[in-house]
Amino acid sequence: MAASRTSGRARPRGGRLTAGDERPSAQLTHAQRLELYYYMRLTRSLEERLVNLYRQTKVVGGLFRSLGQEADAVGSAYALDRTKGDFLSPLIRNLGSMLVQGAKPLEILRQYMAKGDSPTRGRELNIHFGDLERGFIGQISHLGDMVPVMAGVTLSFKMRGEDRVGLVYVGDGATSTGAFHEGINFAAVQRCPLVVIVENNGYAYSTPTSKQTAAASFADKALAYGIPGERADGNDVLAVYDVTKRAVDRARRGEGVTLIELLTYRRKGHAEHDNQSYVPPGEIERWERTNDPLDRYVKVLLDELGATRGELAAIDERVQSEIDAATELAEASPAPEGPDALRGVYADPPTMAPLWYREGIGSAVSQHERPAGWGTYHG
Amino acid sequence: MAASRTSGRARPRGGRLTAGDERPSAQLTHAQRLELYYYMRLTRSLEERLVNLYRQTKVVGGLFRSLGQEADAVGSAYALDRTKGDFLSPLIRNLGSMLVQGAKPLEILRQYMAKGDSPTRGRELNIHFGDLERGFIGQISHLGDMVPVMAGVTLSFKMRGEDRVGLVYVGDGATSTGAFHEGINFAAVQRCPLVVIVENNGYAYSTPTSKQTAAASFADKALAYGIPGERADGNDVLAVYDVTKRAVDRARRGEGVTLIELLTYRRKGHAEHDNQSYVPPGEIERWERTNDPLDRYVKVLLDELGATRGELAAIDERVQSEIDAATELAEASPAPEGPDALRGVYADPPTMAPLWYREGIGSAVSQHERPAGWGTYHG
Amino acid sequence: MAETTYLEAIRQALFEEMERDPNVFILGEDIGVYGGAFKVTEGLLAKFGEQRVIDTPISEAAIVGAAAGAAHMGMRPVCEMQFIDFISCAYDMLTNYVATARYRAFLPCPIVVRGPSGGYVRGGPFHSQNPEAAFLHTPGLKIVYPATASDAKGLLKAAIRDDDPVLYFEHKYLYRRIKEELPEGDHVVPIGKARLAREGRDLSIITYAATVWKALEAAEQLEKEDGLSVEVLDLRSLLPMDDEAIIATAKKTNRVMIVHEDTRTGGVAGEVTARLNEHAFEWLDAPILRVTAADVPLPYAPPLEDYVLPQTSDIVTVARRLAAY
Amino acid sequence: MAETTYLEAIRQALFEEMERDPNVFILGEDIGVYGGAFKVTEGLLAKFGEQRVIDTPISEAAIVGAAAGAAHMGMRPVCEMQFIDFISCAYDMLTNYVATARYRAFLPCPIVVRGPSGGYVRGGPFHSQNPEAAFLHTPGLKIVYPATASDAKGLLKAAIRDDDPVLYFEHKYLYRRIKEELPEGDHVVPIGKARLAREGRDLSIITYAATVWKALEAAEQLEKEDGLSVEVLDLRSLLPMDDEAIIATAKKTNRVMIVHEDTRTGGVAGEVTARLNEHAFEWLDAPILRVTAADVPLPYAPPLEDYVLPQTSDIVTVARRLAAY
Ligand SMILES: Cc1ncc(C[n+]2csc(CCOP(=O)(O)OP(=O)(O)O)c2C)c(N)n1
Ligand SMILES: Cc1ncc(C[n+]2csc(CCOP(=O)(O)OP(=O)(O)O)c2C)c(N)n1
Ligand SMILES: [Mg+2]
Ligand SMILES: [Mg+2]
Repeated sequence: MAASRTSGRARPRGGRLTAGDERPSAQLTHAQRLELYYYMRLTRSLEERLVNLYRQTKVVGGLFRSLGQEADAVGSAYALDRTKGDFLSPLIRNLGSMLVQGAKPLEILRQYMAKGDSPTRGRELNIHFGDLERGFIGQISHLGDMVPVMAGVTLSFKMRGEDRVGLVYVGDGATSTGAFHEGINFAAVQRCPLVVIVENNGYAYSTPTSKQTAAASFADKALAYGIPGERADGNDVLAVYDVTKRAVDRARRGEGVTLIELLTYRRKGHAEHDNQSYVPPGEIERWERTNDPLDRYVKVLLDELGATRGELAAIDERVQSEIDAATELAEASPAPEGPDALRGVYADPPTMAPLWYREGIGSAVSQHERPAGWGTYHG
Repeated sequence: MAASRTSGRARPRGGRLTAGDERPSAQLTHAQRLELYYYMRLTRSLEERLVNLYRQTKVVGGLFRSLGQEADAVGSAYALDRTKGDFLSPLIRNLGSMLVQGAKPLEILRQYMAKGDSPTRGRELNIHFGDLERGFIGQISHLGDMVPVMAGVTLSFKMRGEDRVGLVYVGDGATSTGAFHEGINFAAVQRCPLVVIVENNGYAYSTPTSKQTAAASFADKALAYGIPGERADGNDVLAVYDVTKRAVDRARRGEGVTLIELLTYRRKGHAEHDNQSYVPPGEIERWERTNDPLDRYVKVLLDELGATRGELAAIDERVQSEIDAATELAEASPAPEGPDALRGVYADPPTMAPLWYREGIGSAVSQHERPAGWGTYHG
Repeated sequence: MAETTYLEAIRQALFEEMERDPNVFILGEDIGVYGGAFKVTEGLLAKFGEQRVIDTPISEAAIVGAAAGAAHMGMRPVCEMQFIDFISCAYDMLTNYVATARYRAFLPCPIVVRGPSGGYVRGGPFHSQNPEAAFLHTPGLKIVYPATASDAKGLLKAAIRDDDPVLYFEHKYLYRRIKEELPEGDHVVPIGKARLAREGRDLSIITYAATVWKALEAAEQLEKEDGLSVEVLDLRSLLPMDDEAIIATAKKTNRVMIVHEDTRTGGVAGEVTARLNEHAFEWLDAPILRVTAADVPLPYAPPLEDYVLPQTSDIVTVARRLAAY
Repeated sequence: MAETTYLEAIRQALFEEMERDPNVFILGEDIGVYGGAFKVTEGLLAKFGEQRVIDTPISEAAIVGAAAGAAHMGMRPVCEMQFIDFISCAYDMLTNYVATARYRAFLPCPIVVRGPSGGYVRGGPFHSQNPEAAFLHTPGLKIVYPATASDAKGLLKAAIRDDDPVLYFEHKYLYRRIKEELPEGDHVVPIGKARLAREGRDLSIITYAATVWKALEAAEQLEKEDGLSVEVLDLRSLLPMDDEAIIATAKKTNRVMIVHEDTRTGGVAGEVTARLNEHAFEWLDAPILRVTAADVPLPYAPPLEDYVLPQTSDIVTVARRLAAY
């Protein structure tokens, strides 16, 4: 996989031509460049903290890492315009995207620890949560389903003439689902302002991409939907930003959907329990050594973009203290209370009635008081 | 749409290259060429007979026509090798394919009239039936579902090392379904000996292809699955035969799936009740006048392939008398008997018990004979 | 005033709600120029334009998913399934995404999914389904299934205004076969309330959709031939179910039968039986009896379909047994 | 002999059936090299090779559809859903294509679809589902849901040999928590027969899957603390359901409760109640009571999950009410 920093169309023949050589990242201010670093570092460090908590059995359920994919998540989300109300739908490895979009470490920690004051009040796992205000939407586990949903979100932007764009992520594995296909096709026909990013990290759980599709590249799938397809180095945060920004601009101009394939690599297992026995020896180490997105960006920042070691160290420190503070708060958070489980299934009724044998309320049995024995009762 | 008789790849970039210029139809014998004509004529005339029966209200339910698409159905099915046990899965407009594969007019007529001795004993509609012996499989209404099923049929050919090939049809509309996508992707990854034909007849019910997909051509979708994509004039029976035969040969050689787009046109409505008000004026007439597959083939047969008017007239006559004979038999066929509806839901039990109030059998009610009143009964 | 068919009542509801609320839009296959396979949406494109009457690709999961996404953003989408049988293709989207959106993510998801349902029309196994039981089991969804033109209109209007996702099943056998004068004005029928279709004293038939009419037919015959006074309760809403109404009728007549067109095992009748058993056990003078379709895919040929589906004569037979118990 | 876990029993069944019949093959996501998300298929790739242990793309509809196609041609495919929650993506394929294949087209369709089901494991709304009720309503399918290691093995072998499509739900909470000595030899448990898990005289608990163990726990407590003799019937097969067994236990104890982990409305308990009501009404000395999950999506945090799912103490509470009725 390419380690070069330039991005471009997978194949010149992939869909309609686009202006593929602009580098919007050249316009980023120094502060913004450092902010990219901040989010990448925050993603990595927060996950490392989660690993600690996981080992202390304070995390409920599995732990999913995006180690090595931070550039992909952060660079793409950063291309959205939060002031305009752009919207994204993250996946399990898009912690970085959510942070960019405004999710807080405290929220993430509370979610993973199933706390009562977590964003879902303990109802859903890990980073499965959203916020319409900040513009991200909670995924469900069923892969591919968020594509039709984001087609609808962006359809509403179009219908209302709003100047907003949506971004939806899918893994290489999720491209095989019917929902992905139906959703992207629907959005393409409707020319919804939507960017679809395929995060090609080499694996779906244990399944290598060669068993997921016979296509030469995921960007090639764009042609099937009559939309532009691009491909970029997912471990180069500026290349990711560039390719996504171009697609976002295109969407904002009313030119419809773009499919982007980001080439990256999942250095950890599917979840923390997965020992990656199926990975060829040396592959992980090679990516770690030669293609770590943070290492690479640090080098670019220092060598080409005039950042100083001091600036980066200060960010590292800030990240650490933010995580420490959030951890302390999160650990002190209360667990949810059982009966809260009955609230909010519906808007109306707002609460489900408790089961009669739980709350000692008027039970089915105690209501049996037919007055007139077995005769007919008119009442 | 192309009226030329040559076929070829939609775009040179569509998937892997294939030997696209062979014309296997050059190998067909005179008798085979006349047989192609026979099946096309049989398809058309049989449907015309069905229209008569429909108007006499002898057809139960809707009537679906393939007028103008006979070359597509017949030419493609003809490329299979029935002596080897090749297999196809037809759609509602593939009456011609089924006839080639061995379905009989009598069966079709009985199906449409919901007769008790029809192939499904009156359980299913129109041409929704199959026969494992002759190698065709009954579709269900849910579009796209036959693609995964045929992936499995052909997977079994591969697993058992059988020298057999499968062919599955989908409409332009059905390509939008999740099932189509999942099935063709699965087959492509498994390199199943499968040919997938997209019959692009311009419409899905009332929906033009422009609202079905933004792709420039359906053959382009092949690239998304890493398989060869070809496109041919679906109203030229020999071109259809050629393009299909090449794909069948490829599949038989173990080279996996091919996606073929056949360009044709649905001259009748979705079903007989549809008045086609959504069709631009003149479009139907133009296709009828300039691009009727039977007219075109007759001309080729007479002008280029040395057939005589007498030969064709004899076939027409044979077709007519076959249909007449079949109609007479079909009309005389009995309707199914109600209780047959309970048989064969399962292999075991072979029959569902009739509902108690129907057959006067031991009813729930009459079994209520608790001996000891309301005391406890130990028995 | 003129009488309005069940089908026309549905169109009226769509029309009025689209006029009332610019957030209401409709999407589905062939609903625009063509006006839908049954012409339910005829005229809506001309009136409301392509932005609000969207012809979609053949993608039920995308239709429902896109509706959900738009609903999160404040829209009120109404999805048409060309035949309700195809709702099965959106089963994941409905049960996992839509039904749980509010609960797990506090997302509003006010969508309506509607489509022609039911048999008695020689549609065969894939154009005659009654999918209500498959969804009854999904907290987060609401389900309605009107039997009259008035309810068809009023419940659709309620469904569109409801802040929860609603499956609205419409019976295609009733489309043009029944009509009535509709109440004037903004006619909304609350979700969750059953309708007493006929009062009676001797036994109760609890039912919904097309079999309401068969039950009424049977009731009349039983009155005439047997002097029996039969109550018919039309559930209308299946989720939530009107417990009060089913309990009241059971307590009143002490003999209950449940009639539905859907197959027997796992059908709605089981749930009704369980609830009555829990809440009115001692009032029951006889077992609750079910009249339903047989447990087979619905076959196409008229004698087969007639044999499988519940008929008026079945209701009469069972009612007589029940009355004599 | 050594004791075998529920999970190992499933693997043994797969292994033995693949050895016995070359037409048996398995397909699903990550079942090959990785051995499946729960390692149920570990070792099968090494033994049987890539042709018979197929890692598929993430495409549940294609997995089931392809299995059906291969089954028509004489194969005996066993599909794994990585979590049974994803079976919803194959809902159309299962209910429309697979379930009707024999009926409408005389096509043999002997497939098995299996996968880890059920809660009590902090899996949240999409890794804890019990989908049995959604399929109970589909003639043409068979459904089994074993509670013991012995049944896990014997029912899977029966399912693979069955000429009809079988949904085989396995409870992930039981995978490694229960074990027992398995019968030697070719251990096949017939589909359609319930298992008397405990004999009793005073009341009956009808249940299946993980709650069988909770019912047994409750029964013991009730015996010790209340001197009650509680019968526990493990349905094992939900479709077809063992009417004889449920009727027999109802007639014996005259007091029945039904326990399932699945949500209440539209769950299997309704069907059981309806059948008992039809066939044993006069033997019932008390209403049939249900202990089930509350009607909400299953939440993830332990206090929430525990609150929603049925617990042993619930069974005890309800049993006491039932006994005292
Ligand atoms: C429809 C569906 N089937 C199966 C699963 C189980 N599952 C969860 S994650 C996963 C692999 C996903 O791979 P990919 O899409 O490449 O994303 P990645 O984990 O690599 O980011 C699978 C099979 C699921 N969540 N949804
Ligand atoms: C999943 C699904 N959704 C909707 C339908 C209803 N329907 C039947 S045929 C049809 C149009 C099919 O168009 P196309 O695939 O182009 O085939 P054609 O009729 O043109 O041959 C539709 C929408 C269906 N059968 N299946
Ligand atoms: Mg991946
Ligand atoms: Mg078409």
